[in-house]
Amino acid sequence: GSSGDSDHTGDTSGENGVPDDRPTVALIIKSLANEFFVTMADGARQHQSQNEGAYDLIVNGIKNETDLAQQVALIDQMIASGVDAIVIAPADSKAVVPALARAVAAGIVVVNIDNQLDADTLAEYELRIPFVGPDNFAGAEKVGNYLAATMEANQSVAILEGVPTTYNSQRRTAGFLKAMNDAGINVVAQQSAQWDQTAAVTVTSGILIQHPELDAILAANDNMALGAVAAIAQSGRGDAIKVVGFDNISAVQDLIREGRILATADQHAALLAVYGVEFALEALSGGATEADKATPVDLVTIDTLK
Amino acid sequence: MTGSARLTISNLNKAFAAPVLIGVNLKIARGEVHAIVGENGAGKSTLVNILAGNLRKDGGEISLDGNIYEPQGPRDAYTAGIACAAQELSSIETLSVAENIALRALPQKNFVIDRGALNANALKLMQRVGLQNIDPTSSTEALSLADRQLLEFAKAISFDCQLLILDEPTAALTAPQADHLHSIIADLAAAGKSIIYISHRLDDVLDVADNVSVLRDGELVVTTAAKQTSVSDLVEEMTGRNQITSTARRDYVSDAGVVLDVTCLTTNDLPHPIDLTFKSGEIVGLAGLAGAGRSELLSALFGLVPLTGGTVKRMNNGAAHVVLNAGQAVRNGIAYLGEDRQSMGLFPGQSLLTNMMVPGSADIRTLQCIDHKRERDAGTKLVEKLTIRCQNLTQDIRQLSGGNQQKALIARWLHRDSDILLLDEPTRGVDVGTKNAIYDLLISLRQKGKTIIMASSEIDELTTVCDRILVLSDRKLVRSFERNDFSEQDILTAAFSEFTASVENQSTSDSRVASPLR
Amino acid sequence: MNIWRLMRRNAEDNFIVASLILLILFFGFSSDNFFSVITLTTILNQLPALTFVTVGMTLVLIVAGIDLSVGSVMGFCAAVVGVAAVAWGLPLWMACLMGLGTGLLCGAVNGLLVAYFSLPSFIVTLGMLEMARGLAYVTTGSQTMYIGSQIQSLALPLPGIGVSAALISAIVLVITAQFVLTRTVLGRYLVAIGSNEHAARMSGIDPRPYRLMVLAVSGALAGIAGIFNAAYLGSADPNAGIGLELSAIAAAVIGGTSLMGGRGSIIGAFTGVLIIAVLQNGLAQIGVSEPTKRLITGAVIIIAVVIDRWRAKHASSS
Amino acid sequence: MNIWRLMRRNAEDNFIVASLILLILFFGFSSDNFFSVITLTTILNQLPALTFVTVGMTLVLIVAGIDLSVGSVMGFCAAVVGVAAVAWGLPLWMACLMGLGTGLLCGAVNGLLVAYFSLPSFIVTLGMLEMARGLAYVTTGSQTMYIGSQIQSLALPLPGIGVSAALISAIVLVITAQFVLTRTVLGRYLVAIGSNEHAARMSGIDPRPYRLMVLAVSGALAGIAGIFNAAYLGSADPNAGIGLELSAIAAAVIGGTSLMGGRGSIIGAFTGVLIIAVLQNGLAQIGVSEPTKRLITGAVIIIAVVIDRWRAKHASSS
Ligand SMILES: Nc1ncnc2c1ncn2[C@@H]1O[C@H](COP(=O)(O)OP(=O)(O)OP(=O)(O)O)[C@@H](O)[C@H]1O
Ligand SMILES: Nc1ncnc2c1ncn2[C@@H]1O[C@H](COP(=O)(O)OP(=O)(O)OP(=O)(O)O)[C@@H](O)[C@H]1O
Ligand SMILES: [Mg+2]
Ligand SMILES: [Mg+2]
Repeated sequence: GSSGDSDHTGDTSGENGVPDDRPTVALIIKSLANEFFVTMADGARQHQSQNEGAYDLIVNGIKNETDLAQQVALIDQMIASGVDAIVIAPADSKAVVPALARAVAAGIVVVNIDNQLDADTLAEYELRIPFVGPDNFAGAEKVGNYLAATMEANQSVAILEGVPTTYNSQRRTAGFLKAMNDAGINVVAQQSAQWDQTAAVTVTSGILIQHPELDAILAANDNMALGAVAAIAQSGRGDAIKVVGFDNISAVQDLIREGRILATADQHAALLAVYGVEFALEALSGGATEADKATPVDLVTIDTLK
Repeated sequence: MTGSARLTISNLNKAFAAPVLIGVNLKIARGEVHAIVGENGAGKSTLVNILAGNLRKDGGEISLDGNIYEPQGPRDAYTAGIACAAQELSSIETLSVAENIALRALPQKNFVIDRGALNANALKLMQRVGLQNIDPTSSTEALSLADRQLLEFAKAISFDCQLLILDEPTAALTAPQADHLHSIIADLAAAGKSIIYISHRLDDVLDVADNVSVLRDGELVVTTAAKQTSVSDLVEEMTGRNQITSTARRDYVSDAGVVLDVTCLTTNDLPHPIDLTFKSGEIVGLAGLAGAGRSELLSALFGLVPLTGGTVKRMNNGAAHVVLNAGQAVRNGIAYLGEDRQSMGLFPGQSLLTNMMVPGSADIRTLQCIDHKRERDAGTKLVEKLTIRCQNLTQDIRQLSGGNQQKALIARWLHRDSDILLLDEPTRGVDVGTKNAIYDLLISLRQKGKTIIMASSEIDELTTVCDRILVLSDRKLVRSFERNDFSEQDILTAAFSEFTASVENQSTSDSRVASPLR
Repeated sequence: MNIWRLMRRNAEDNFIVASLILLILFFGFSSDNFFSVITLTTILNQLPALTFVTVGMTLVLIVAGIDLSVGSVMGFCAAVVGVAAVAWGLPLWMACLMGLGTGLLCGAVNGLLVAYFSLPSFIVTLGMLEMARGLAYVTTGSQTMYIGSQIQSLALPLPGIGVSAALISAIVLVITAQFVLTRTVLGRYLVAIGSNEHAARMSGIDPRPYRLMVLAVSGALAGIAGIFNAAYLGSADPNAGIGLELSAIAAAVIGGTSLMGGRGSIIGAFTGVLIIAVLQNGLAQIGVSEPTKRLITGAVIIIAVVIDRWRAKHASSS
Repeated sequence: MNIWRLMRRNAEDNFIVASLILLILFFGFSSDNFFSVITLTTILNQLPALTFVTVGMTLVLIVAGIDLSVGSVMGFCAAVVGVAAVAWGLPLWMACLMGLGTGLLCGAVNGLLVAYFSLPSFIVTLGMLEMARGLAYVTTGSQTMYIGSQIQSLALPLPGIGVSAALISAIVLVITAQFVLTRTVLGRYLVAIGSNEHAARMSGIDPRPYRLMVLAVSGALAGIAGIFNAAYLGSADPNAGIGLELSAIAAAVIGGTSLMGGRGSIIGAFTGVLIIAVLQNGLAQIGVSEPTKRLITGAVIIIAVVIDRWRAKHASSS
C-alpha cells in the first residue's frame, strides 16, 4: 500500500509556480485504520495519479469510526483549506449534515458516498446532496440468502453486530435478519463485537457455549468473521459451523478458499471513492448530475474467487 | 584520636543560588569522633551530602585514606567505605524492617533472598541499637519516629564501614536512647572507625566527640579538641555572638480560666483514662520515654486519632465545644505541630510562603481571595522573627535546611495566632540560638494568654519553659510536677516508673512489654 | 484583574508556548491556507469541549487524583440533552440544565466513592467510564439523535463578536479557574492537599470535601462539554468523547501539571489544549495519512514535554 | 518452590478472590452452561495476552510508573509477526522472535526516555501509544493479515496436556514474576524504588537502570502478548489491543497493586485478569446488550475494589 506516502497528491501550484485552476477534491472517509477505507483511499489516489492534470486530492480520515466530532472538524478544516469539492463517507448520517450545509453555503460541491445521509435532516437544511454508494441492506441480504441456501429451516444462527450505534452495522444486521426470517432460520443470539476481531473471539466463544446447537454465524464485517473462525477453531467444532462476513478484505480470501468462511460481500471499496470523485468533478465542470447512483455489491464465494 | 588521617577535605566549595560551603578544610583521623556544629543552614548537611555522594562538589579536594575521593553517587560512597545516616529519615514503608536495614546488601543464596540470614542479622543489629522489641519482618509503616531514627542508625552501621556519618542521629531520641547510641559510637571509634557526628545538642557533642568543628555561614571557623572548649564557646563561635539564653519574664498567671478540658480520655494506644485541664496562659510539658504516649496524647487532643472513650472539650468564653476532628480543632483555635515534619507538616514542591500560609490566619475563609501583599509582609516578618534562612519567600521548601523547615512550620501556627498550641518536639533539629528564641517566643505567647502543650525528649528544655510538666510512662499518665518542684531526677524516675513496674512484674498481661530504651 | 499579567506570568514558566508557536509556524509553511481567518475560526470552534474537560481534569490532577470518566460522561450528558430536547420536547435551556445536572451527578458519585470510601480515583472513574457509556447508549437507544439547528447557535459565532458563546464561556472558565487556583484560599487548599494530604489534614483541612468537590466539578464541566459537543454537532452522539480523557490528561501534563499532584496550571493546560487543536487541524489540512498522523501526534506529545522539562532543568540550575 | 503456599499466602491478603468467586457463582446461576469444561477452556484460552500485558504493567506500576502503550505495542508486534510470516515468508519462530524484539525495542525506548531523560512515564507511553499504533498500520498497510493455522497451534490445547502453550507460558510467567518480586534482590529493589525513590538512591540503588529494565520488560511482554494474540486470532490485526492498557491497569489495581508505586502482587494481578476474563465470558454467554455489558463491567470494577479496601480496613482495625 501507499499509505506511508503523503496523501496530498499533486502540486497545488502549476509547473512554473503559477497557481493553476485545477480543482481540489477532499475525500473525507471514516477510519483510515480500517482496511475497507484504506482501499477506498488508495483507489482514489490511484485515480488521481492517472488523471494527474485534472485535479488535486486530499484524503482525510478519523481515528476511529465513532469519532463524529473529529469528522465534523475535518469538514470545517476542508472548508478552511478552500477545497472545491468534498466527497464524504459520513460517520453518522445526521450529525454531519449541519457541517455539510456550511460547506455547500461556501460554494463547495458535496458528494455523499458509502453511507447515505438522513433524508429528513437534509430536508431541514434544504439540501440536496447526491449519494453514490452501495446498499448495505441489500448486500447483507445477499450474503444471508447465500448462507440460507446451504441450510435448512429451523437451524440456528448468531449475528455479530458492529458498533451498534453505526448505520452500517444497523443496515447489515437488518439485511441478515431479513434473509434469516425469509428462510425460517432461528436467530438465537445477536451481540455486538464492536467491529473488533479480538472481541469477536470472546463473544463468539460465549455464544458457542450458550448455544451448542449453533449452525452458522453472520458477522457484520470480515474482521469479526475472522474472529468467529478463530473461536470456532478453539472450540474444536471445526467445520460444523459456517461463517459469513462482509467487506471482502484480503485476509478472508484465503479463508474462503479454504472453506472456513462461506461468503462475504464486496462493495468495491476502491471504486466507491472513484465514483464519488468522478461525480464531483462532473458537477464542478457544470454537468449537473443531481441523481443518486447505486454502486454494485457483489457476493464473494469460493466460486467467484476461482 | 589515633592514627593518620582517614578523611582530608581541602578547600571544599559548594554553591546553590548562593554559596553554601566556602573553602572548607577538614581532617579526620582513624578512630576519631569528629563533631560538626553550626546554626541551621550553616551547611552541615550539604557537607554530609557531598561526602555521601548525593551532591557533587563545586571545587576543592577530598581524599580518603590518601586516595582522591570523588563519588558519582551514593553507591561510590558505599564502596569507598562511607556509611551515612541522613538527617531526613527515609525508610521504605512497603519493605520490612529487616529489608530496610540490609537493602544495600541483601543476603542471598542461589539468587534467592536468604530470609533466615536476613532476619537474624537484622535482629542482631536491632538489639544493638535498642529496637529489640520490633519484629524484623514487620513493615516500617507503623514505626514511631524515634524507632525510625534508630532504624536509620542501624542501617548505617549494618556494614563494615571506615567512615560513619551521622547527621543529627539523636534529634528524635530521648536521653536514654541517645546515651545508648553514644556508647555504640564510642565502641565503633575504639574499633578504629572514624565518625562524623552532627548535632544541635551541644552537651552531647562535647560528651562524644574528640574534636569539634564549627561551621558558620558555610565557612569552617574553628576546629578544637572537645576537652578544650565549652558549650558557651561553641555557641559564640557558631553565632558570632555571646551566649544566648532565654530572657523572657515568667510570672505564672494561675487564676486564668480553663481552655481545654479532657475527661476520661482513652484511645487504642492510651488504654488508661486521662483527666486533665489546661488553662490559658500556661505552658505544659509532656515528658516520657520513647513510646510513652506523648505523641499519641497530643494527636488525640487535636482529634487526629479516634477516641475509644472520654471527651476533649474546648472551653471558649463559657461555651464548650467537643473536639472531634482536626478541622474543628483548628477552627476552635487549636494548633498542632507533628513530630515528623516531612510527612506531617511540609508541602513539598510549594514555596516557603505557601508552607507558612496554610491553613492561614484565623479570619480566612475558603472562598476568599488571597491578599498576596499582606501575606508577603506577614511572611517576611515571620522569617525575621524565627531567623529562617532562605533566599526568598518563593523558594521551594525542600531547598531549606532541616532546622529551617522546622521553623517554617512553627511560623505557620504563629501566623494562625491559635490560642492553644500542641507542639510535638517543636525544637527538633533547631540550633541553640533559635531554640532560645523559640523559648522566648513561647513564653511571650503565654504572657498573651495562650496555652502551650509541648512534648519534648529534652527534659531541660521542659524545665526551662514549662509551668507544669506531666509525665507519661508506658502510655499512662503517672505524675504532674509544678514549676517549683521540678527536678530532672524525679521526672526521669517517674518516666521509668511504669516500665520498671512491668519489668518487676514479669507476668504482665500486656504483650507489648517495652524496655526503657525504646 | 489584569489578564495580560496573568497570561504573561504563566507564559514565563511555561516554555510550552514555544512548542505551540513552533507547531503553528510548521503548519504555516506546510500548508498554503493555514494562516487564514477561517483556519483560526475552525480551530477556535473546536476548543470549547476539550477546554472544559481539561480544566476539570487539571483540577483533579492537582489534588493527586485522575478522572478517566470525562469522555464517557460527556457522551452521556450529550445524550441526555438530546433525549430531553427531542424525545421529551423540553425547552433547550432545560435540556441543557439536565445535561449539566447529569454530569454533576456522575462526578459527585465519583467524588463520593473516592473521598468518603477512600477508593483509588483511577479505578472509580474507570468504572464510571464504562457505566456512563452504557447509560449513553441506553438513553439514546444507541442512535445519534438529531437535535436541530437551535442548539447549534451555542457553537456558532455570535453576530457582532465573531466568536461563539461556547468559546467565550470556555475562556471565561479558564480565567476563572486559574484565578481560583492561584489567588484564592480554595485553590491553595487544593494544591496543599495534592502536595501532602497528610500534612493538609494536620493543618485542619479535611481533604474529603475538596476531593468530592473537585471530582463533582470535573463531572459538571464534562456535562457542559457534552452540551457544547451537542451544539457543535447539532445532534447528540452517544459515542462522543471516546478517548477524550487521554487528550485531556495529555493537554494538562503538556501544560505543566504533575500527575503526582500538587502542581498544575490552568493556563498551561489551555496551552496544551491549543497545541492539540492546532496539531489536529494542521495535520488534517496537510492531509497526511492516518499512520503518519499517529506518529506525528505521538512525537509532538513527547517533544512538548521534553521541551518543558528541559526548560525546568535549565531554570532550576541557573 | 511450593506454588500452593505462594498462592494461598497471597489469597489471604487478597480478598479479591472473593469477588472472583462471587462473579463465577453469579454467572453459574444466570447461565445454564457456565459450569462446564468448555467454558473453562474458553476462559483459559483468553487469558494469555492479557496476563502477559498485566504482569508487565504491574511491574511498571510497582516502580511508580505507568505504561499506556502496551495495547498499541501489542498490536504493532502482532503486525510485525504477521508481515514477517506472510509477506516476507520467514519461518514462524523467526517471525515471533521479531515480534518479541519489536516489543522489547518499543519498551526500551519508553524506558530510556523515562529513566534517563526524567520524563513522566504517562506522557512518554502515551506518545508511544500513538506511535506504535501508527507503525502497526504502516507495517500492515492497515490490513488484517491472515497468517494461517500454523501460528494457531500456539493457542490451541496441546495434545495430552489439555491446555495451550500460550497458557502454560502465561502461568510460568506469573509464577516467575511473583517469585522474582518477592524472593529476589531485584524484586525488593523494584519495591524500594517505587515506594521511596530517594531512600532507594541513598541505599546505593540507582533507579534508572531498573526503570529502564521494567519498561523494556513491559514492552517485551506486550510483544509476546502480540504473538499470542496473533495465535489466538490466526491473523495479525493492526487494531488489536485498543484499550488494553486500561484493562491491564484495572486487573493490576483490582489485584491490590497501588498506582502510587511500591506495592503490588503479580498473583493478585492475575486474579484481576481472571475476574476480567470471567466477566467478559459470562457476559457474552448470557448475551446481554452492549449497554448492559458496559454497566455491569463498570460496576464490577468498582465493587471488586470496594471489597478489597473494605477488607484492608477491616484487617487493619482488628
Ligand atoms: N537544593 C538546594 N537548593 C538551594 N539551596 C539549598 C539546597 N539545599 C540546601 N540549600 C541551602 O543551603 C544551605 C545549607 O543547608 P544545609 O542543609 O547544609 O544546612 P544545615 O547546616 O544542615 O542546617 P540544619 O541544622 O538546619 O540541618 C541552606 O541555606 C539551604 O537553604
Ligand atoms: N509499649 C509499647 N510497645 C510497643 N509499641 C508501643 C508501646 N507504647 C507505644 N507504642 C506505640 O509506639 C508509638 C509511639 O508512641 P508515641 O509516639 O505516642 O510515644 P512518644 O512518647 O511520643 O514516643 P516517641 O518519642 O517515640 O514519639 C505509638 O503509636 C504506640 O502505638
Ligand atoms: Mg542539616
Ligand atoms: Mg513522640
